[in-house]
Amino acid sequence: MLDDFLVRAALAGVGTAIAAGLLGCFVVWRRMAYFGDATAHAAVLGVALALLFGTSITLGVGVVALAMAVLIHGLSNQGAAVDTMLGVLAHAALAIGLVAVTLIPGQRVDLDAYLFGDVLSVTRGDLAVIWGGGALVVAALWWHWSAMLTATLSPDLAYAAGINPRREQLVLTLLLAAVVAVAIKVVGALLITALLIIPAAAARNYASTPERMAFLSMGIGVLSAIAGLRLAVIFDTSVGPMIICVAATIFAISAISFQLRKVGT
Amino acid sequence: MLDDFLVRAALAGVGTAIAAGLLGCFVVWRRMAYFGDATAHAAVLGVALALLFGTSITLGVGVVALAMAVLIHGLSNQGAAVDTMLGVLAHAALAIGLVAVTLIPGQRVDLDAYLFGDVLSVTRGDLAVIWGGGALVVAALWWHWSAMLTATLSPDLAYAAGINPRREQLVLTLLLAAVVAVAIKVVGALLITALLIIPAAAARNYASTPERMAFLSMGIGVLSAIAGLRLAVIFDTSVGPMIICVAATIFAISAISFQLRKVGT
Amino acid sequence: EVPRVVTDIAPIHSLTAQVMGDLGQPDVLLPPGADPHDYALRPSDAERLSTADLVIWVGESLTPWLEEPIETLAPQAPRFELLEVEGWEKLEARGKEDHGHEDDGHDDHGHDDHGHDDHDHGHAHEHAHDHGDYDPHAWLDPVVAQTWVSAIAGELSALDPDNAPIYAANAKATIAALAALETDLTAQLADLSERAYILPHDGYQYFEARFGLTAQAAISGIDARTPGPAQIAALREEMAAQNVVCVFSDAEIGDRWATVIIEGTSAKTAEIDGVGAGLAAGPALYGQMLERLAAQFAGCLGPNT
Amino acid sequence: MSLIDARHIEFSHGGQRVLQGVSLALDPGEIVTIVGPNGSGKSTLLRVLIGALTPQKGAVTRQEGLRIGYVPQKLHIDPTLPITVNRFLNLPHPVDPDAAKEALRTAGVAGLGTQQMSQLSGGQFQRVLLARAILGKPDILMLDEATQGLDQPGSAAFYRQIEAVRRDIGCAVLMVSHELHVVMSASDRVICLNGHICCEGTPEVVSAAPAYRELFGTGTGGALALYRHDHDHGHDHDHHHHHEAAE
Amino acid sequence: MSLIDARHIEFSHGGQRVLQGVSLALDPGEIVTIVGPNGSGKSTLLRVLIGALTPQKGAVTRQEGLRIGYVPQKLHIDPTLPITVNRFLNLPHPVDPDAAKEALRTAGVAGLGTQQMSQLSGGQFQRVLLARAILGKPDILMLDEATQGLDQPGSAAFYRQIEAVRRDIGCAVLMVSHELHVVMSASDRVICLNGHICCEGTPEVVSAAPAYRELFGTGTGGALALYRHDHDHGHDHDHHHHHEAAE
Ligand SMILES: Nc1ncnc2c1ncn2[C@@H]1O[C@H](COP(=O)(O)OP(=O)(O)OP(=O)(O)O)[C@@H](O)[C@H]1O
Ligand SMILES: Nc1ncnc2c1ncn2[C@@H]1O[C@H](COP(=O)(O)OP(=O)(O)OP(=O)(O)O)[C@@H](O)[C@H]1O
Ligand SMILES: [Mg+2]
Ligand SMILES: [Mg+2]
Ligand SMILES: [Zn+2]
Repeated sequence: MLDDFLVRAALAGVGTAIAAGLLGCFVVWRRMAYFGDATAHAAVLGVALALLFGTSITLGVGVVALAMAVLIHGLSNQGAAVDTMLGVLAHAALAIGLVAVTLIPGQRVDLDAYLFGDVLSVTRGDLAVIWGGGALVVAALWWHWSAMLTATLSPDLAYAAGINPRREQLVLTLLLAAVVAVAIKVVGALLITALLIIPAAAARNYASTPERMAFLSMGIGVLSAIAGLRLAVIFDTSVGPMIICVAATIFAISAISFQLRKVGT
Repeated sequence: MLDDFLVRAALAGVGTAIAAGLLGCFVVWRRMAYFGDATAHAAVLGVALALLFGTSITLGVGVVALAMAVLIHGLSNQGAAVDTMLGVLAHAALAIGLVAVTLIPGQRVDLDAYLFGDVLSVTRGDLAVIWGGGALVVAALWWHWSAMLTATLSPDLAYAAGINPRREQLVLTLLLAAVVAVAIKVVGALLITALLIIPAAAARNYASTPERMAFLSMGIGVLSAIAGLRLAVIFDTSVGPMIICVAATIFAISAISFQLRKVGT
Repeated sequence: EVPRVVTDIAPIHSLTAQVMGDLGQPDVLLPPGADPHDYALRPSDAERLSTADLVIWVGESLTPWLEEPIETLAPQAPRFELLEVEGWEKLEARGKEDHGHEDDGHDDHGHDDHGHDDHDHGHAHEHAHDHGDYDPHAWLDPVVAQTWVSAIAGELSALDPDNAPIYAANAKATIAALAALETDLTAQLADLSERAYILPHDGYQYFEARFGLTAQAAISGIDARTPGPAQIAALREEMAAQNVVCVFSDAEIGDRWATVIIEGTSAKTAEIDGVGAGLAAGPALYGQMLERLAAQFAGCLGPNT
Repeated sequence: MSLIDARHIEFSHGGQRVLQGVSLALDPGEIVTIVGPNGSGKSTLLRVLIGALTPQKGAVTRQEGLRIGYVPQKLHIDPTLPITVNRFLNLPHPVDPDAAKEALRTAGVAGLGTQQMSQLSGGQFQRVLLARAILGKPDILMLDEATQGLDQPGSAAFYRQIEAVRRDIGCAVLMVSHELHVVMSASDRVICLNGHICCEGTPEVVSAAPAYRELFGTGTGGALALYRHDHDHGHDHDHHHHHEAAE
Repeated sequence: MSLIDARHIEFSHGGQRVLQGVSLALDPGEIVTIVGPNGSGKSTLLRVLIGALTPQKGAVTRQEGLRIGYVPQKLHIDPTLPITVNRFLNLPHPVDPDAAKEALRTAGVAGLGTQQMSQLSGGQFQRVLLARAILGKPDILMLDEATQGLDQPGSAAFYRQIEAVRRDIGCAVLMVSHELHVVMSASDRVICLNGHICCEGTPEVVSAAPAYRELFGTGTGGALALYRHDHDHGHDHDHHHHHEAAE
């Protein structure tokens, strides 16, 4: 079954969508939309550095994404608007990556595969990484759910309950780095954030509790991955952007029907 | 003097930096960092549509950016988190643009110029657009400053003062669309937001009033544009990303020195 | 059984189609005119790769992004890399810094030492697998193309021995046509060797070497990367110092750079194409493309009217 | 003529009807207080009056050029927006620096002009909001639980100031408060709101109205009165003896 | 043994020293109230005690496994996070549904279990915060102006509940309040804070202390007392006659 590249692509998409859909809720709640961008763009820098120093690209991406996660964690300590801080880091990482790429002598770098994703040439090894990473993310979220939720609501309430919100944030940060590393093959550095926030935002309108929102978001992500792949095959377009287009359509439908329902009552 | 492409590039950079630096403050205050992304990414869609329908690219970009601005304005009406909404729109626009590009039959599109900017080939006409647009933005901000600031602080306080915060937001939205149209040539769709938020974020630490922050931000933007161009010439790298790298460096210095000073006292 | 063949770019597809003749239609991944340096795979491409019996491509140094997809999507198909074919003279990549003032020695090497007919002398390729050092745009030399056509026929015959005679006959006819084409173009471009011009990206070396043309410089290197400001400034100086009559653009490097570079000079700009933009994919494409390329050079470099 | 005139206002949050058939007019120089239990729509009504919410039915007429000084119940200033107390007082219209200084002094936050808004304590913040509302020389002051978080001297000073402001600039005051017996005595008119207007009139009339007594009991001492009855350890507080338990 | 023990705490916000040499220990079952003017560091002290702020000097020792029920002075719940009142009560640890229902009823927001937190009125929100703090069966309740925004019956019920909770689950209570004469009588111990601890002791001791009188005047009636003196139109409020003007 895994011989079929479409099956591999679908599995990769679904695995990524599950992890991203769950984690995306926290990204939306904590207004960390730029977090995905920052880490994902750092991945571009990782590619550039790996090529510059002639090391493995996976290593480069991993190290830089992790470094970015830790940096973000350290900076958000300062209490300054996490949002802006992340925006700065996200774009700085992208800019530095782009400059570094032009400084690499000799061999041309094909950034597009990293920027826009390349789910069609997913290997069995990639699949193992994606599902392994996804399982890790789901397990960690399961374990930390209540604590993270409390820390998200109010750090002070968390402290009072004996939860260290700083630690929860670090876990979240590391998980997001893992999702980015996993998702870059599927939708590319520029659209990872989309996979994180669009399903969550679409789920928002129809959820009354955090848990329902998380499950809905996961479902919408999976649906987008499968339908996006299908549509990409039909119209013969790039897969990553098409997955995001489907998610965006679901979001639009959710937003419009919610409005209509609201007006109706 | 305008014969020298480097002089033209510098002028384009400075003009854009002034408008972006000023407006960027509102983007940071209102947590609209994604606004720039949304409108800028819409520009990519504009390019794709223009090519698809064989119309002028400037027209395509203009129309789509404007449509996006109005859409955002309409949606933010709903009171839902503007931030998330913008994130969704930003990535959806990019994804749709990327899909549309692959649907264009025959002719291949050189997206890179729109994604990463192309300040070296700025023409006299481009310069006129940039400085015209920049002047418009500065004038409109001058005129609306107090009202916008009040609306940013609290829509309710604005209503009570007879200011319609919805109108102020619309103005802001349109101005941002103008800045995006102006800046796309200089730093490209992917990095416009960086030019908006990084100087403003760097200025934040050293400003005690909104006005000082705006002026500082403008100054940092201009400095980044000039120094970035100079460094790009020295190292022969792309200009847009280099401008952002300089701005990010200034941000880093500002953040670090602020921390040190804080610890010192 | 005639193998299902997938090729990378339109010119290679054209050559392969000529060799296969009526036996079958090869597939092509990049549509004519697509930038080989920068392309994203679509599902139909993946489909073609996954059902291929043979993949013919120029090589990794032209399309580094294709390496991995071929490996994962077409593990079943033998890969035939044309840059690995023996029996033709590889030209070393001209670095960006080799252009401009100090590149004379290099050009001498390219044109005088390896002028016309010495392409088939035996040459030990010490760096045969080190693609980065060689210019991969070799299909633009119709003489190299002749070598490749023989090699393609050989590869097809190995996979499909039953039809070997047909492949051989088709290859022979193709080679003859390519030889005639070369003769025509040589005559057409004969008087232009003294004209100075600037290339959009350094991807036309084989064509130039074959027909005695000499680029003064190129806006971008062999990989069609976006140029930096220092490069543009250097080219503007070059325009003034040398008598450059034409600055070309191509699909990989848009015409906006040419416009900046010729500003204030009397030089012209024109578009050139080495990947068959706008032509219908098929056996005829290769010849049409080279003829058009020659006409594009002749048009811009020819005497001012 | 009334400064502001709201007629038959109906407003729903989502599907939930919060205000129904509320009519209210405010004359110059009046002090009107809205009382009502939590969630009865007081803040919603104020936001309808300033134009921040559009009622589903009914209409609000404001006098041409009406200046409103508004103190919201909740205000969250984003720390990314650097703004000193002084700059805040000058929004949206510049005010006389001496007047600003005087206003801060009156509000009891004299030294804080150059401090950042986001670094004020809860009570300091509330005092600055008040100072700003009064500085604009409003025709109407609208105060949504303006004394919340204020310490007692601050709260006392606040009620004195309301009177003074009315005297000096002649503005009308519309306030929401839970400090029943204070506002009762400080107001010309009291409106008891619970989705609709249950009763309305002079403090004497309202405190005697059955609807009011049903909501708040007969004692205006409320919490205090009640607490006294349950716990009686010490202190020479001999007041409230005539109050009955509320709720 | 004390539940929580803070010694010689010093804390600065930026360059500004907010707390200095503050020591405080809380024993099981005690009701302690912190009073002090706006900006005197009360909220800061509470946040130091729960561990949200790290003091520059001094140390806080909490008993192993101490459960704290905390009601912050300000809490802003982002509307992107959908959370019903019921779900909120179950954070971070699940509670018994019946207990939750009962807690909401006691807090006077019985019907609101399925409403979104971000759609509550100011007072409703405050009541839910309280219910949550008590539901966790805390060893200490820390309440930062917990009655702000509450209507009077709600406020009265609140003080009754504090007593009841102490009786039922035996927890200690540390609260901040500006309702001086109420808390005075409700507390076992009062701490008067103004950057440092000015005075401390039983309500009787504190209200007689010169430092306290300097801050709040001799009248515990505060605003009310004062207001009475300035304005005397109507109402048969004969109490407060013995109070002097505050501030
Ligand atoms: N984030 C902050 N940054 C800087 N200074 C702050 C910050 N928060 C509070 N302050 C300052 O610290 C001092 C104490 O504040 P705190 O909130 O502890 O006062 P409080 O006693 O709770 O006052 P209130 O009764 O008004 O709530 C005040 O002067 C305030 O201006
Ligand atoms: N944004 C909102 N969405 C939905 N319902 C809301 C919203 N804001 C308030 N409500 C509901 O509307 C009703 C009235 O709220 P409002 O804030 O006007 O009450 P209030 O009288 O000011 O109460 P309080 O004394 O507690 O401040 C409440 O039941 C509340 O739950
Ligand atoms: Mg209210
Ligand atoms: Mg406080
Ligand atoms: Zn090329």
